Amino acid sequence: MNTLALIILIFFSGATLAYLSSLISNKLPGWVALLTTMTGTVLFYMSFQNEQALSFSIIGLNLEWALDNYTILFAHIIFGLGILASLYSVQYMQNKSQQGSFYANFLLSIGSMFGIIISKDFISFFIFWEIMTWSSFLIVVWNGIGFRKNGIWYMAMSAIGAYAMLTAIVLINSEIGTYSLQAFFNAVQENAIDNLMLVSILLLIGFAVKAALMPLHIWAPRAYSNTPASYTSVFSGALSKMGVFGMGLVLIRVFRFSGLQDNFDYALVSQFTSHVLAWLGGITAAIATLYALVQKDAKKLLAYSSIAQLGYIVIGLAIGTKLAVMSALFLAIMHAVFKGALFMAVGAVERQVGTTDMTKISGLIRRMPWTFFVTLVSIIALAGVPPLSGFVGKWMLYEALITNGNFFLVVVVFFSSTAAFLYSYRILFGLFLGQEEDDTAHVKEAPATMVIPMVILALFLIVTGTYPGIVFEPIAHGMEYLGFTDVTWNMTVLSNVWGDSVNLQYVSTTIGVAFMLALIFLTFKGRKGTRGVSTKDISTSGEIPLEHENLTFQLDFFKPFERAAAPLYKRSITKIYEDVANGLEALFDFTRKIYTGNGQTYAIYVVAFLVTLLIVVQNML
Amino acid sequence: MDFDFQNIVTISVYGSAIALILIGIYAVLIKKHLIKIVIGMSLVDAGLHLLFVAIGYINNGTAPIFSPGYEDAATNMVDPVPQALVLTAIVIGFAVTAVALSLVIRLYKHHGTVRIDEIKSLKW
Amino acid sequence: MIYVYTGAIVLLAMLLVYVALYAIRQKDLLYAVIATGVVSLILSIVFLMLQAPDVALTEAAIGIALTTIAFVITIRNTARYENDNAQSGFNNKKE
Amino acid sequence: MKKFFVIALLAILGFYLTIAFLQIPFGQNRLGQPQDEATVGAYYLNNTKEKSAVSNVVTAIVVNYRGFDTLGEVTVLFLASTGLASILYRRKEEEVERINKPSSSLLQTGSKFLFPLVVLLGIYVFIHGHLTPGGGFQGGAIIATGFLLMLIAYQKYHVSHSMLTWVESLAGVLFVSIGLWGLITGGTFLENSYFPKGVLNSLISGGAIPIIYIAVGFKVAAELTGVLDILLNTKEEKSVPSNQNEK
Repeated sequence: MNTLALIILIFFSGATLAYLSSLISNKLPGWVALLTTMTGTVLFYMSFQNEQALSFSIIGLNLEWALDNYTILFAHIIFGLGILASLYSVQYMQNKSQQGSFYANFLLSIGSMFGIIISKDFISFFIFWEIMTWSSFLIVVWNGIGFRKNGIWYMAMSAIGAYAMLTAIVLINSEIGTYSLQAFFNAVQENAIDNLMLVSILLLIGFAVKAALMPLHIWAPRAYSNTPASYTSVFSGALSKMGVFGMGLVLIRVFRFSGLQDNFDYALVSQFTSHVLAWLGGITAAIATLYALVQKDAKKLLAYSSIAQLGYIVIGLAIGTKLAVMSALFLAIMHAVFKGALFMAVGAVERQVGTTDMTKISGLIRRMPWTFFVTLVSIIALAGVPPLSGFVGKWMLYEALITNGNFFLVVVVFFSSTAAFLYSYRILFGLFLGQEEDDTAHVKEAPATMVIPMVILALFLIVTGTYPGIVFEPIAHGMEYLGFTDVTWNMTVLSNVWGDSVNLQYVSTTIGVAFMLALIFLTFKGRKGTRGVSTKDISTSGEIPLEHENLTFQLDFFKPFERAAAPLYKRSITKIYEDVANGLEALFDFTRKIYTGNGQTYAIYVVAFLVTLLIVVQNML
Repeated sequence: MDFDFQNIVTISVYGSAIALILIGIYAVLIKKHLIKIVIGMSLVDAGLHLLFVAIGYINNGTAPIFSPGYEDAATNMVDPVPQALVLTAIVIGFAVTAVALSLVIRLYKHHGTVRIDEIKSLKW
Repeated sequence: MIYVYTGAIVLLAMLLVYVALYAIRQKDLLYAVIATGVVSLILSIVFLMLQAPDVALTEAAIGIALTTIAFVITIRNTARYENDNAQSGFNNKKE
Repeated sequence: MKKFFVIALLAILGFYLTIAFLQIPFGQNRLGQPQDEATVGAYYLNNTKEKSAVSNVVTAIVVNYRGFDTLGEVTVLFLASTGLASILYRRKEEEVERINKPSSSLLQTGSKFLFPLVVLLGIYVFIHGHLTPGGGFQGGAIIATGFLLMLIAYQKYHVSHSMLTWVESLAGVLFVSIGLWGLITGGTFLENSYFPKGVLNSLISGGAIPIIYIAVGFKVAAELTGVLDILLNTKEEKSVPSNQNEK
C-alpha cells in the first residue's frame, strides 16, 4: 500500500479510535493520539526519501497525491510539532473531560494538514482544507464556552476564505478542464488562463485567512486563546503555516515564475498585488505587535504575537527574491518552533497555576525553572536577538528588504520587532520574574512529559542559532521545487551582498560565555538584602486599597506607552466587521418588511412574479 | 382579422373564459372578505373549465357518444379528452372549495373576523 | 341556424362576464353567492352548446347545487354582508 | 393604489393569455381523422367502440383509459371530507340544533316527496353512465342533493355516519379490487378484458366499466353527503370576542 495513503488512513482511523476509546476510559484517547502520531511520523520519516506518487479516481475525479521537496519542508513542521504536542498533551489534558472529541479533532487536523500538503489536485486540496478548518473549529469551541465570541469569528472568516478558494477552483476548472495543480501551473506558464489575476487573488484570500493576514486576522487571537494549549502550539505553529504554504505556491510559482513576465499588464498587476500583500504583511506585523503589548493574558499576547510573526513571513514571500523567500521559510519554521514552545510553556503555567493572567501571577522562576528556561530561549528567538535562530531569519529579512529597495517596509519591520522586545519582556517578567507570591508557593514544575517536548524545541532553537544550515538544507530543496535555481547556503556563516559576514559560532560562543558568567554571579549573589512583601497589598506604601482591587505593577505595565498609542487602539477592525454585519442585518430586516402578514399581499407577489416572468420570456428570449 | 361569425364566437368564448379567470384573480387579490376570495377562486375554476372545453370543440361536431343509430359518427366528434379532464376538475374544484370554506368558518371562529387584512398571523 | 347558435353563444358569454362581475361587486354575500351559482348555470348551458353533455351535467349537479349550498352554509356561519364583521348569520338586517 | 397595480398586472396577464389563445383556432378539427390516430383523442374515439363496447367515450376515458386518475380523484374527495371533519371538529357536548327555526310544512312535504325521486334519478344517471351523458360523479352529486334536501327540511334528520363510512369503504374496495383483478388477469391495473363486453348501446355492456362507475357513484354520493352534513352541523357562531376585533 502506498505510504501517503497509509499515513492519511492512520490519522483518520486514529481519530475514530480516539473517540471510541474515550467511551471506555477518558484517559485512553491521549495515548491513542500519541501512538497514532508516532506511527504516522515514523512511517513518514522511513519512507519520504523514496518519493511515491499516488493517483486514483473517485466518482470521476482524478485525485493525485505526491511528495516533493516543498511539501517535505512543511511536513517536517507538521510531524515535528504534532508528535511533541501529542506527547505534551497527554499530561496537559489529564483531568479534562470530553477528551475523546478533542483528540479525534486533534488527529483529524494533523492528518488533514498532511493531506493538504501532499495534494496535487484542487479537489483533495479543498477537501482536506475543509476537514482541517472544521476540526480546528471544533477544538476552538471544544470547551463549550465563548462560542459566540470566538468560534463564530473563526467560522465566518474561514467561510470567506473557503468560498474564495472554491470560486477560484471552479474558475480554474472552467478554464483548463482539470483540477490538477500541475496542469494549472503549466497553464500559467503557457498563459492559458484568461482571468489569472482574479483566480490568484481569490486563492490568496483563501490562504490569507489561515495565515491571519491583516483584514482577515481577527479570528486568530480569539481562536488561539480559546483552545487548549496543547493544540494551540499546533494551531499557531503548523496550521497557520498552511496559509503560508498556499501563498508560497501562488506568489512564487504563479507570480514570479509564470513565464509571463514579458507581458506588461500581467507583470504590473502581479507586482502590484505582491506589493499590496507585502504592505499588508507589514501593517499586520506592526498593528498586531501594538495589540500584543496591551494584553494582560499571556495566551492572548502570544496569539497577537503569532499574527505579527506571520506578517513577517508574508512580507518575505511577497517580496519574492531568493533571499526573501529563504528568510520567510526560515522564519516559518522558526516560528513554528518557538511559538510551539511558548504556547506549551504558557500551557504548563496554566495547568500548574490555573490561570494565564499576567496580573495575577509573578515570580514563578524558582517554582518552574524548566518552563522559565524554555520561555527565555523562545522569546530570545522571537525577538530576534543574536545567539538564537530568530536573529538569522530577521537578518536575512532585513537584507532582502534593503537590497530590494523596500526601505519603508524596513522601517515598519524594524519598528515592530523592536516593539516585540517589549511584549516578550513583559511575558517573561509577568510570569516568571518579580516578587514571588505566597499564593503561588505551592506550585510545582510541570510533569516530565510536558517539559521534555518544550525543552526539545528550546534546544533546537539553540542549535539552529549556531548552525542554521540544518534548516537551510530542506529550505533550499523546497525553493528549488518552487523554481529558484542555485540556492546557496552556509552552515554557520551569514554573509550579505555587501561583503560583511557574521560567523554565528563566534557570536554564540561569546554570548554563551557571558551568559554563564552572569548566571554564576547571580547564583552566588543570592537574595541578601531584599525583603519580600506582597505586591498585591500596597497599604504599606501609604495607600489604602479597596478590597479586591489588584494594584500590582503588572497592571498598566506599559502605561506610558499605551497612553501614547491610544488613538491607534480606538479603530478596531473588529468594529468594522461588526458594523458591516449589523448593517446587513438591518438591510435584511428591511427586506423582511415585504412580509406584511396579509396573505393577499403574498398572492400579489406571486402574480407579479408570474407577469414579470411572462414579460421577460416574451420580450427578451 | 375579419369579423365573420367564427371570429366573433372565438373572441366571445375565449374572451369570456379569460375574463372569468381575471375577475377571479382580481377578487382573490383585492377583496378583503374571505368568502369573496373563495368566490373568486371558484370563478377562476369556472373560467379554466370553459377554456378547456372550448379548446376541444369542433365546429358542427357532436358529443362523443355513440347514440343508437349513430354508431359510425366518430369522424365528427369533438375531442373527448378535455371533457374528461374537466369532469375530474369540477369535482376536485368542489372539494377544494369545501375545504376553503371550512377554513373560513374556522378562521371566523378563531379570529372573530372574516376580513383577511385583520388576520395578521401570517406575519413573519 | 348558425345565426341563432352564434347569437346565443355570444349572448351567453357576455351574460357570464356580467354575472361574474355582479358576483364580485355585490356587497350582500348571499346575492353574490347566488350569482356565482348563476355563473355555473350559464356555464352549464355553454358546455351543452359546446357538445359536452357530461361536463354540463357535472357542472349542473356540483357547480349549481352543491357549491352554492356550501357557500350559503358558510355565510350562515359567518357574516352576510361584506362590510360588517361582528354580526353573523341571516338574521341581521343591513343598516 | 394597490388596486391599480393589480389591475395593471391583470391587464398584462390578460393580454398575454389572449395572444396565446387566439393562436388556437376555435372550432377547428385538431384531432385529425380518427383513423389516423394522430392524437390520443382520436385514438380513444376510434377504439372505444370496439375495445370497450361503451357508447359514451368520456366515460371510457374517465373510468378505463384514465381510470387511475379517477382513483386519485375519489381519494382527493375522501381526503377533503376527512379534512373538513378535522377542521370543523367539535366535541359531542358542543353539538347544538342545526337550524333555529323549523322549516315550513310545504318544504318538508315537498322534500319527502322529492327525495326518493332525486335518489332514483341519481342512481339512473350512474347506472347509465356508459350509455348516456353522466355517470358516477354526476349521479353521486345528485344523490347528495337529495340528502341535502332532507337535511335542510328536517331538523332531526341525521345521516348515519357509520353507514356513509361503510358505503364509501365498500365502494372504494370494489373499485380497487376490480383494478387489481385487472392487474392479475390482464397485466395492467383496471384492465377491462375479463368481463363480457356485451352489445354496444345495451345496459349490460362495456365490461367492468358500469360496475366501476356504480361504485364511484356510491362513493361520491357518500363523500359529498358527508361533506354537506359536516358543514351543516357546524355550530352557528355568535361573534367571538377577540382582541383583533376591538377597534
